[in-house]
Amino acid sequence: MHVKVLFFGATADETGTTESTIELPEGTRADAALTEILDRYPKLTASRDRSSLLFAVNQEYARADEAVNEGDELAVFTAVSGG
Amino acid sequence: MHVKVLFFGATADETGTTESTIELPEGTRADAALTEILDRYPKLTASRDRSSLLFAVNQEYARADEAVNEGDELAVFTAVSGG
Amino acid sequence: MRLMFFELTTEPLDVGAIARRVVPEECGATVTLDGYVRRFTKGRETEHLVYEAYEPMALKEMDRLAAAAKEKFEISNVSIVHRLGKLEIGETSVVISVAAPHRRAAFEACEWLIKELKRTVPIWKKEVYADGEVWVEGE
Amino acid sequence: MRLMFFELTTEPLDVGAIARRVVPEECGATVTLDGYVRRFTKGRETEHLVYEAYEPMALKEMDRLAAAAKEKFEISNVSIVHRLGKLEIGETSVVISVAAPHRRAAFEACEWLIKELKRTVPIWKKEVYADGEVWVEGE
Repeated sequence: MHVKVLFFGATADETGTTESTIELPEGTRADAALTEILDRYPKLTASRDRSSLLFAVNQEYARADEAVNEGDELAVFTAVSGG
Repeated sequence: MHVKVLFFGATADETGTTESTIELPEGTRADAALTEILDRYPKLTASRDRSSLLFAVNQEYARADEAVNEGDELAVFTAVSGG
Repeated sequence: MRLMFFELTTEPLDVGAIARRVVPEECGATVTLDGYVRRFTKGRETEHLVYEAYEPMALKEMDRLAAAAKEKFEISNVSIVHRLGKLEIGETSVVISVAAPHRRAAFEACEWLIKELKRTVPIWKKEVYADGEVWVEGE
Repeated sequence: MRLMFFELTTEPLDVGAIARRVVPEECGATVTLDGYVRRFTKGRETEHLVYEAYEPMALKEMDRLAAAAKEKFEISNVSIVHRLGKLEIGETSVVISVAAPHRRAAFEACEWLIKELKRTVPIWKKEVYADGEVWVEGE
């Protein structure tokens, strides 16, 4: 299946893109989807721990075991700094 | 000695004046000055206790034993309701 | 930059401009309390309000409160403006704006200042109804 | 009257107008948090800031936070506006305004909302210095 992956701010700079489409095996869970994204973009964890990245599926913070489906909108970003 | 007495809002309505000059014996303390004012304007305590009135000498809340001097500016008013 | 502003005015209040005045370069947040005229008080409909102040004493009290707030809380600047005269429903009667390096102190100081203003600053509110009017006595 | 306002905008923010929007007839007070661009962060001089958001998710999160605040606190209305794009020193970046029948709840809810906004709403700040720039990572 194919999903869209969005990057913002620091993660957009590090991946060199704000939006990418990737292929994942059917039945992939959020945690495994993030692993796949981090494998593809090693700069994201070059200078920070994976645990400091935030991961959203369809515009909501994702639980690790959440199902990811065809056409979903994923997003990987650093701890927010608005305000 | 002579002092000026100011009234505001409800106390101005009740006394029918916003400013009055009264004579007090030399050495009068704040508490006695207020007694004198209330004797002169009985409407001020017609529908409320004396303790609910506030009393200022020279634009500061007065202590009961505070000295009052010639030319001082006294003020009698109800609990404030700004905001 | 002046650190404290106190004002009594019969002109309409611009909340944003008042908040902006207290912003120093080292601060990141301003907390502003904006009080305004309610249409209903205890179920009775207000036509308009009139505020009156013992002006010189009110300004002294506001100054004293702001100085006390600076002692109690880690804040930089304070602005307190109260409107006087006739106010229509929905108009702003009081604005208290506090700037601080950390927002916790700004929230605490702003809340303390409005509580104390309502307790000690000599300003009175007259509520005018369709069929009468009353000077409100504080608690 | 709409009860909740959430907005992301590249236009300058008018704090007073934002506070005014959340005023219902039964409420007597609004508490407003106004955050703005500091010149100095940890001693380093900022030239300007750039804010970026994951816009649809940020609006959803703001909506979720306001709904949670209405559950937790006795408040009537909430307005949350965050500016995006380039901001000069001293410009307002965020305004959170809360109206409530009793001011205590407005203070509590406003403070809770800014804390949660800084923790969960997907907006990022880039600090631009004379000699470089950095995306700020939250805590």
